[in-house]
Amino acid sequence: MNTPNSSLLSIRHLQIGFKLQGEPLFSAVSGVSFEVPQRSTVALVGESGSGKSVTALSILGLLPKTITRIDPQSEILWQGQNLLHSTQAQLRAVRGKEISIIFQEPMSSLNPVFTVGDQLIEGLHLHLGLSQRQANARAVELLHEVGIPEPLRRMGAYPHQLSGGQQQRVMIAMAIGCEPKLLIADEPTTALDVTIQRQILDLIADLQQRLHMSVLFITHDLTLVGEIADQVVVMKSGLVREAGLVKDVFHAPQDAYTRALLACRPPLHGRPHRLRVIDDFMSEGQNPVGAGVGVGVEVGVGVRPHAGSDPYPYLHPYPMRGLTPPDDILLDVRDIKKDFRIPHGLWGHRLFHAVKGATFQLARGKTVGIVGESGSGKTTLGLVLMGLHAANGGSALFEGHDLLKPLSSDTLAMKRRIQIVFQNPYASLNPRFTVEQILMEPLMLHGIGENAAERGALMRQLLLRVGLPVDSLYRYPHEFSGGQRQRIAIARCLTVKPEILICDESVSALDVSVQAQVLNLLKDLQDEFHMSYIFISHDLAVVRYMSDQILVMSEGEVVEQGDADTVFDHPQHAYTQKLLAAIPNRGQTPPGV
Amino acid sequence: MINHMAKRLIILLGCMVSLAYAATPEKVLHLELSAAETGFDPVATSDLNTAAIEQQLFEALLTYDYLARPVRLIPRLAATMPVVTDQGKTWVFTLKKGVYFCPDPVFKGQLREATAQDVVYTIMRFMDPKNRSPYKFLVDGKIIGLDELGDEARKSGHFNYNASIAGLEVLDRYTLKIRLKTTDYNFSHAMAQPMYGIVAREVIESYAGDTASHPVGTGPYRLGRWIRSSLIELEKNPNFRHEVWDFGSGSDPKLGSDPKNNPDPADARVIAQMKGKTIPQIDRIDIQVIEESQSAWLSFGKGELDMIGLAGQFAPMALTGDRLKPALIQRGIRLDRLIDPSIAYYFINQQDPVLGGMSRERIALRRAIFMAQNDEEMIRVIHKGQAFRNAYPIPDGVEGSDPNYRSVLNYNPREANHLLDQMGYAKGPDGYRRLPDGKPLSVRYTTSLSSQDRELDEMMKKSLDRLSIHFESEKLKFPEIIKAERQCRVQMRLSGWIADYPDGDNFMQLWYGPHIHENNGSCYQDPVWDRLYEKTLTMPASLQRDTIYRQLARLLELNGVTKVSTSHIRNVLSQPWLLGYKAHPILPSVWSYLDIDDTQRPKP
Amino acid sequence: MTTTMRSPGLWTLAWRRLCRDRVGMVSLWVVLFYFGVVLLALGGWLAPDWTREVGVNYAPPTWWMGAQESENAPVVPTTAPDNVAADLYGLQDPLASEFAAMHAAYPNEVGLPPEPPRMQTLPLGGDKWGHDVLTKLVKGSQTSLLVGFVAALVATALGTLFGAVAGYFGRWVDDAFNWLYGVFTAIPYLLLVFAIAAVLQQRGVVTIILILGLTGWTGVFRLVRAEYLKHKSREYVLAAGAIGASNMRRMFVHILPNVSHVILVQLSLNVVGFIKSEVILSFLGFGVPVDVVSWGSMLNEAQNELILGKWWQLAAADLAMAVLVTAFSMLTDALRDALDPKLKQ
Amino acid sequence: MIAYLIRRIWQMIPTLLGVVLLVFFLFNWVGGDPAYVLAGKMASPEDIANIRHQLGIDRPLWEQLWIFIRQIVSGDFGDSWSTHEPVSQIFRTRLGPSMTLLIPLMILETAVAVLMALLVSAFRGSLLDRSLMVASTMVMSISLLVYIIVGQYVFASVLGWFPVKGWSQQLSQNLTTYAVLPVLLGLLVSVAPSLRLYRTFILDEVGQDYVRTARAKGVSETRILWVHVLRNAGIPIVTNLLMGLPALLTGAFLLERFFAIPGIGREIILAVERSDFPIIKAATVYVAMATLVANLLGDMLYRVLDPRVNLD
Repeated sequence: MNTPNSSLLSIRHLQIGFKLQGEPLFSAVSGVSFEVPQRSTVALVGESGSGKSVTALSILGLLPKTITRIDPQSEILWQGQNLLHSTQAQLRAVRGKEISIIFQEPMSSLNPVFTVGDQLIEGLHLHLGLSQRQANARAVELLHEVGIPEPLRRMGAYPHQLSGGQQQRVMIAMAIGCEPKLLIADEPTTALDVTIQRQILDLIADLQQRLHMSVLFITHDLTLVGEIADQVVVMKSGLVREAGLVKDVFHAPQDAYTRALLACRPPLHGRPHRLRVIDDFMSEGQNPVGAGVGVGVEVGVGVRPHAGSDPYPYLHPYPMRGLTPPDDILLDVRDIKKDFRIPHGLWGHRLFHAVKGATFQLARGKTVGIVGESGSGKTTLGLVLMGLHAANGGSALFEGHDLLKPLSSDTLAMKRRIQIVFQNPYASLNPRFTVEQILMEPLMLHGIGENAAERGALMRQLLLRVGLPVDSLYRYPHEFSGGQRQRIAIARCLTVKPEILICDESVSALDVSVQAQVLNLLKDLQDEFHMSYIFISHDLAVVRYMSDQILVMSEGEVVEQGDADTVFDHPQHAYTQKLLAAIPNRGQTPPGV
Repeated sequence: MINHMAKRLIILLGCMVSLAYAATPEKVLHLELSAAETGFDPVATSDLNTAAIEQQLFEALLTYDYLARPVRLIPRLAATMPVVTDQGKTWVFTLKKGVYFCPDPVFKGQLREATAQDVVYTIMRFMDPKNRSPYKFLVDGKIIGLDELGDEARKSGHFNYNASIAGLEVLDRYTLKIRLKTTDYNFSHAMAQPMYGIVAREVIESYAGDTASHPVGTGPYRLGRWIRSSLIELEKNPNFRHEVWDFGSGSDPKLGSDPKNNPDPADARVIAQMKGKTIPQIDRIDIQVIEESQSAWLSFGKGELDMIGLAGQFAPMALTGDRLKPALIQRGIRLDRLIDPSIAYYFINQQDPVLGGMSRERIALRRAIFMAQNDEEMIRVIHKGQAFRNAYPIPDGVEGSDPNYRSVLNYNPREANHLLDQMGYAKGPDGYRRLPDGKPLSVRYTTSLSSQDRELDEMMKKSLDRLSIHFESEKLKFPEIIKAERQCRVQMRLSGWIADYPDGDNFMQLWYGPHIHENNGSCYQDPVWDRLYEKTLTMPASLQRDTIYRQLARLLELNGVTKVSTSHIRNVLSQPWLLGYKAHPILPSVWSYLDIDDTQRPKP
Repeated sequence: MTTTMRSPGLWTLAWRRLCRDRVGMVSLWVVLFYFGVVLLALGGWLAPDWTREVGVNYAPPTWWMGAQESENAPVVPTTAPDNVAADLYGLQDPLASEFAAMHAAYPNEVGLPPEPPRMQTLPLGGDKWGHDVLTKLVKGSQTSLLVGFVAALVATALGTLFGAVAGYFGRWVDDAFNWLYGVFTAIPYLLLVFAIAAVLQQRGVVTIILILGLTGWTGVFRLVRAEYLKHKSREYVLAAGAIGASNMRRMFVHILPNVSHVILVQLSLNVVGFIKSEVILSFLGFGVPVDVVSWGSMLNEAQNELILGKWWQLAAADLAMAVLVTAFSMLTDALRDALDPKLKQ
Repeated sequence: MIAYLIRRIWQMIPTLLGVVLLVFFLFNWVGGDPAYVLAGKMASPEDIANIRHQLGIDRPLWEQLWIFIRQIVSGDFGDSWSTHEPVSQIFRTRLGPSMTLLIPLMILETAVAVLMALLVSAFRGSLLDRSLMVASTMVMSISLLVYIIVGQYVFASVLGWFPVKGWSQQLSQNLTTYAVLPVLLGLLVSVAPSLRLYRTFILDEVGQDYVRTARAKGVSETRILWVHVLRNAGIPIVTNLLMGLPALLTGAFLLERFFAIPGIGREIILAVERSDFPIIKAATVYVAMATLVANLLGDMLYRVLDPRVNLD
């Protein structure tokens, strides 16, 4: 029997926990209820660890059976049938036929050793019982429908021969193969570049209309929600904080956490002095339930905004950023080139020009932002400046010394004054070192501080400065959250008091709320130590917030260069314009603020 | 109608005949070899297994009587025994007529008769340096003119087979005169070795380089299918002359040497089974190479093998003491026991700086070491009772042996220790004896890598522990042991020697001074001993020679040169369906004198 | 500043996971028991002298019902024939005076010294000489474990060192080591063993360890090189480079601890492998010398005894080895699961 | 593909050269001197010198090395010193029995190991998984030597199911009677390590995302295991299998020795015991070449099976 208010899928007090051998039951979802009406798009929003993916996967029973414990009263009703209690056979009949799903990592979600055609046909065979010829024709039709060029030729291609965007399109084609009533999209565009992200979102919206199906869209990026969803469900630590129509929730967020989420994103227009952090909102409402260490939300112990500032400083316009003449130039980079040799043919090899020439000046206390899509050469440029890659041309003068020349005798002193913070917080710290050992190493190498006591004091002071408790000296990296680990990485750089800090996508891997805290920390450090940053990222909003000058790179070339505000407000180069246009709901100012 | 009936009758008769013919199944003898054969060119043969096969493929001038004990030479290719004149310097052989080589494409279908010229060619081949023959020593330096031909060949690189020399003279198609440089009564034994089987010149020259896989002889069998070091099949030689089995009964070794009044009871059975049958009775011999004695023993138990030489460690399985176990007797299995014409003897290198030398302290040390060897324990534990204490260098069944010789080096640890104390070999701080001048003393014992030799190491360690002398083990591969021995680098070893021919001289030459760097492993050079030995060379086997041999043996013991420890007992088990088998001490194989009674073979 | 409790590092976490794995713990206890036995044997408190002959030849185990009817050749004390009265055939005995003095000094010493009494049956039976199989088993485990462990250490150390240098530096260094790896793996194992054994000439436990060590490093090399290739471009290594850590420091202070779990697993696999290879080496004649006993030498000795119905030495040695190898292999599995848990689910 | 092939073959030459040099100097320097045993019981020093000259071992080392290299190129290693049989013929005749023993052993081992690995992965973590793994470890822990001794005694002799030894010319008879027991005993020891290895390959694949996608498509568990997982896990299994072949060639010497099977392993032991240098040299070169070719084939197969790897 169909439920009265014609909702397609209804989830009632869903409770899911994971029981790892020997560890206490870890509850991921503790009582979630929401409905997915017919022919509408519901967005499930929350930060990492909020339980949104677990909820989505539980619908089709894709959670690892051995360790999943689902509360008996939880109900996932699909056309009157509780999917949690249905048999394997019943579940298989629903999967792919009535409900289908697409995932975040398209590359690894496709079977690498089967052609695109085979994987498409498999679903059709299974559910629609089409003959080989019919299935083949239908598959080509599907590829065409999802916008893959020359579908016939692509049938025989293997997943690794397609680009990220095309792979996601194939996933979508596979999902809609049997014209399901519900499509679950688990962060389908997170791993893609912003331009391709735009195309995928348009495709999903178009398909949703044409195939009269509902979409359950899971994401952590609020800006997306505004554009594509009818309803939104905000989740945090396994609980639904708020649910309702998009326009209601966006304009009048009831829950403090929702408001905080909306505000944390750096706005595209105007540049607040400091970003709002969860704390600013939470201190008004009651303390959020279940905020343990290691769960997305950051407990900023001991961090007080800079003394003397008013509670909502973010609103005052900040003095115009950009290169002002009197600043003294710290680093003068001229026409840096970097090529990679790729073996090709019998003995020869062809050159891949990663960086085709970049020229810019970095002033003391200022930040140069480098933005571009993946593969544009921005990271290579950073690593070349750090000396981790040998340059193939150009020069980088730093107080008269050329960083690119092979390292001369006083290299150790030079090395000290330029440091780097990497992207992946989980990989940039040696898992087998305690924080104390991580910080002690640079001090020992460069002979900073005469004895252990002095070094100990220095370390404790640095930890406080980056907002970490002093006792974290004796703990291992795996006990900290992503944000805390980046703080440790920054502390490690500060031990040698560098003058230039290269931030290579340093915040891209963090949740929005945590991102804000780290960005604020970087800005405070810049003001206090007059360090200059080279800020590399694909996230335009973040780059705009941080940088005085901006370089836009595409395929190894600097296509546009100039003061941050001029480049964002009046982009000259077509590529920059395309990049800016691709940013979701670029038009409205952040509502509800 | 009738011729129709007749026709069908004839056909019926035809099948009956063919059926009958098929009814007498091929007689097959299944045997095993414990080590892989090398190749079937008699001149290149050195190991016993290959010699056993060549004994059936080729025929030498003489051979040994099948049943006579002690062994007695009888003519094989020769019509009669050789006429020996001029104190054993001139030998005249006359060949049997009508002896043909087995068929081979080289003869292009004609029958090829063996002639005296073939004998000359066969003997000459041993001196050709290209053949590098291991058994050259039987004719080396003996036949007049032959050594010169060998030297020429070494210089020119080509042996002149057409040369006629004084030592080898063909009197007519079937008679040959051989003149020797010095008297040598044992030359007849040389002419009975399987390696001296007659070969045809044209065969050797046409298969040059691959003679090992094309044996063409006059023997009762010829080579059939051959998978190297795995399976050798011998088939009846169609051209073999008509020979009848009519050996007389031999004497019972325990009762005396005269076959007339005390015939060996076992011979009666063999004679009854075989007398009058044409040789050979068995159609095909199927020989398998099995290195692991366990596999061989198990397959004999299952009836897959008709005959097996019992390896030492399996003796307790088959025998209690020296008789067959009741279970095997019940299955009709027969046991043949004979004393191997071989000796196992300890020797100490006389030129060794630590143990060598003729001073009284050194002699006492060596004799003490010999007296610490517990021969009974070795016989009981290692040889599982299949050996017996024999202290005389010449074993039983060989001309010149002395069964009631009593040794002065028997196992007596107490006397050995007293002797060492008396001679000043005091014990050092570590409880081990040192040389009188205080320098360290240890005995380096050389053995091969096999598991059997590991047991010898354990025995020697126990013996030396009794005297509290340091034991040092040197493990080498067999070729290296021989090399070290030849270069007098082996300090002490338990060596063995199997009779090439049943005469005492084959054993006594092991301690002859000039044979150092050859097979005088103990590198013993004693003028007294050598002069006595050279005297025996000029004598035929006689009581006078035996007395000198006894002096030579006693000298070896008194000077602490060697201690002869044991002689092995060879046990051969044969299945009930094997007829006419009696173990022979010298002949490597007697297969052509056997027969198979398939009725007693168990149905597979 | 009060230092709070030192928090559990990766190793302690791994240890906790291991403790929860029942099979892992049982096998750990078994392995520790063996090591205990070996230490006691090394110290000489356990099975001090296995070469003493306590039992009759092939003494059957006491608990075996078939003990009575197994007929052992009765040990008949042989009388030593008098060595003096033999006929000298007219020759002079150079030591005549010594023998005469000896007989004067010890007139009543005739025949052999009395043999110490031998036991008819032994707890785990006796071997051909009458040594007690139980003591041989204990001493054997000491040698086998020692050989297995030290050889594994040598092989793993070599493999790790080569693998690290090849994986980290790459280019021609990598090619050189790959060439060496290629040569060592191309030669048939059998011939390599013979060649190295022949080169080392003297037989001894050290020779066996070197043979196994020099042929066993290839397995570890391949894995460690792959790990280093993977880790050398990881961000924590680049970061260490950025703050000025030298190549050596990056290789051995940073990367090595992070690949140590692979090395540890390979080490225990090698131990198991080498204990089994020692048996084969004994069969080929390169086993332990005669005054040392190992499982390999016992198995080879017992090889022919089974046919004669003397099965206890074979059973004892084989069982002891089987239990240890199984326990060690299960421990390795548990260790591998504990060290990188992602493989588990 | 051709470029890759040529480059790989070109890389094989230094390795082969390394093998040749290692074998030559190791065995020459220490390989023992066969002249003494070949000279027979009563040989005089001149005889031994003559033999050394015949065998060419009295010539200077580098000349012997040059002869050795020429032999490798021509493939003719002369005759064996002890049996005078041409070495190439020895290997031709011994390859058959070795292969008759090893190919079935390899096929059976892989089939059993893969099946059990799939079974174990389907029920990973369950009692069946643990008990099967413990059982296979126990079976693996007993030395092959013990299996042969007991196996031959019990199955061949006491129970009489198989012949104790023997080898015939017809392949069919070998496969049905003679090779059965050795293959079964060899299997006991070799299945367990393969099972453990294949289990990790399969478990790696089971955790991948594409399995979750397949499951989301409604594909049944068995089909996932057999089609998706096995096809991916098959790549390392096949390449691993191929590279293990040459090691097997000489590894089965115990089986060949006890069951009197005229294989290559047994021949090598015989040659080493007799210090028969030509056979040792030839064996090493042949097996080394076989290993290199097997590795190359393994790599090529890997590139063919795994579309991700480009075939430049």
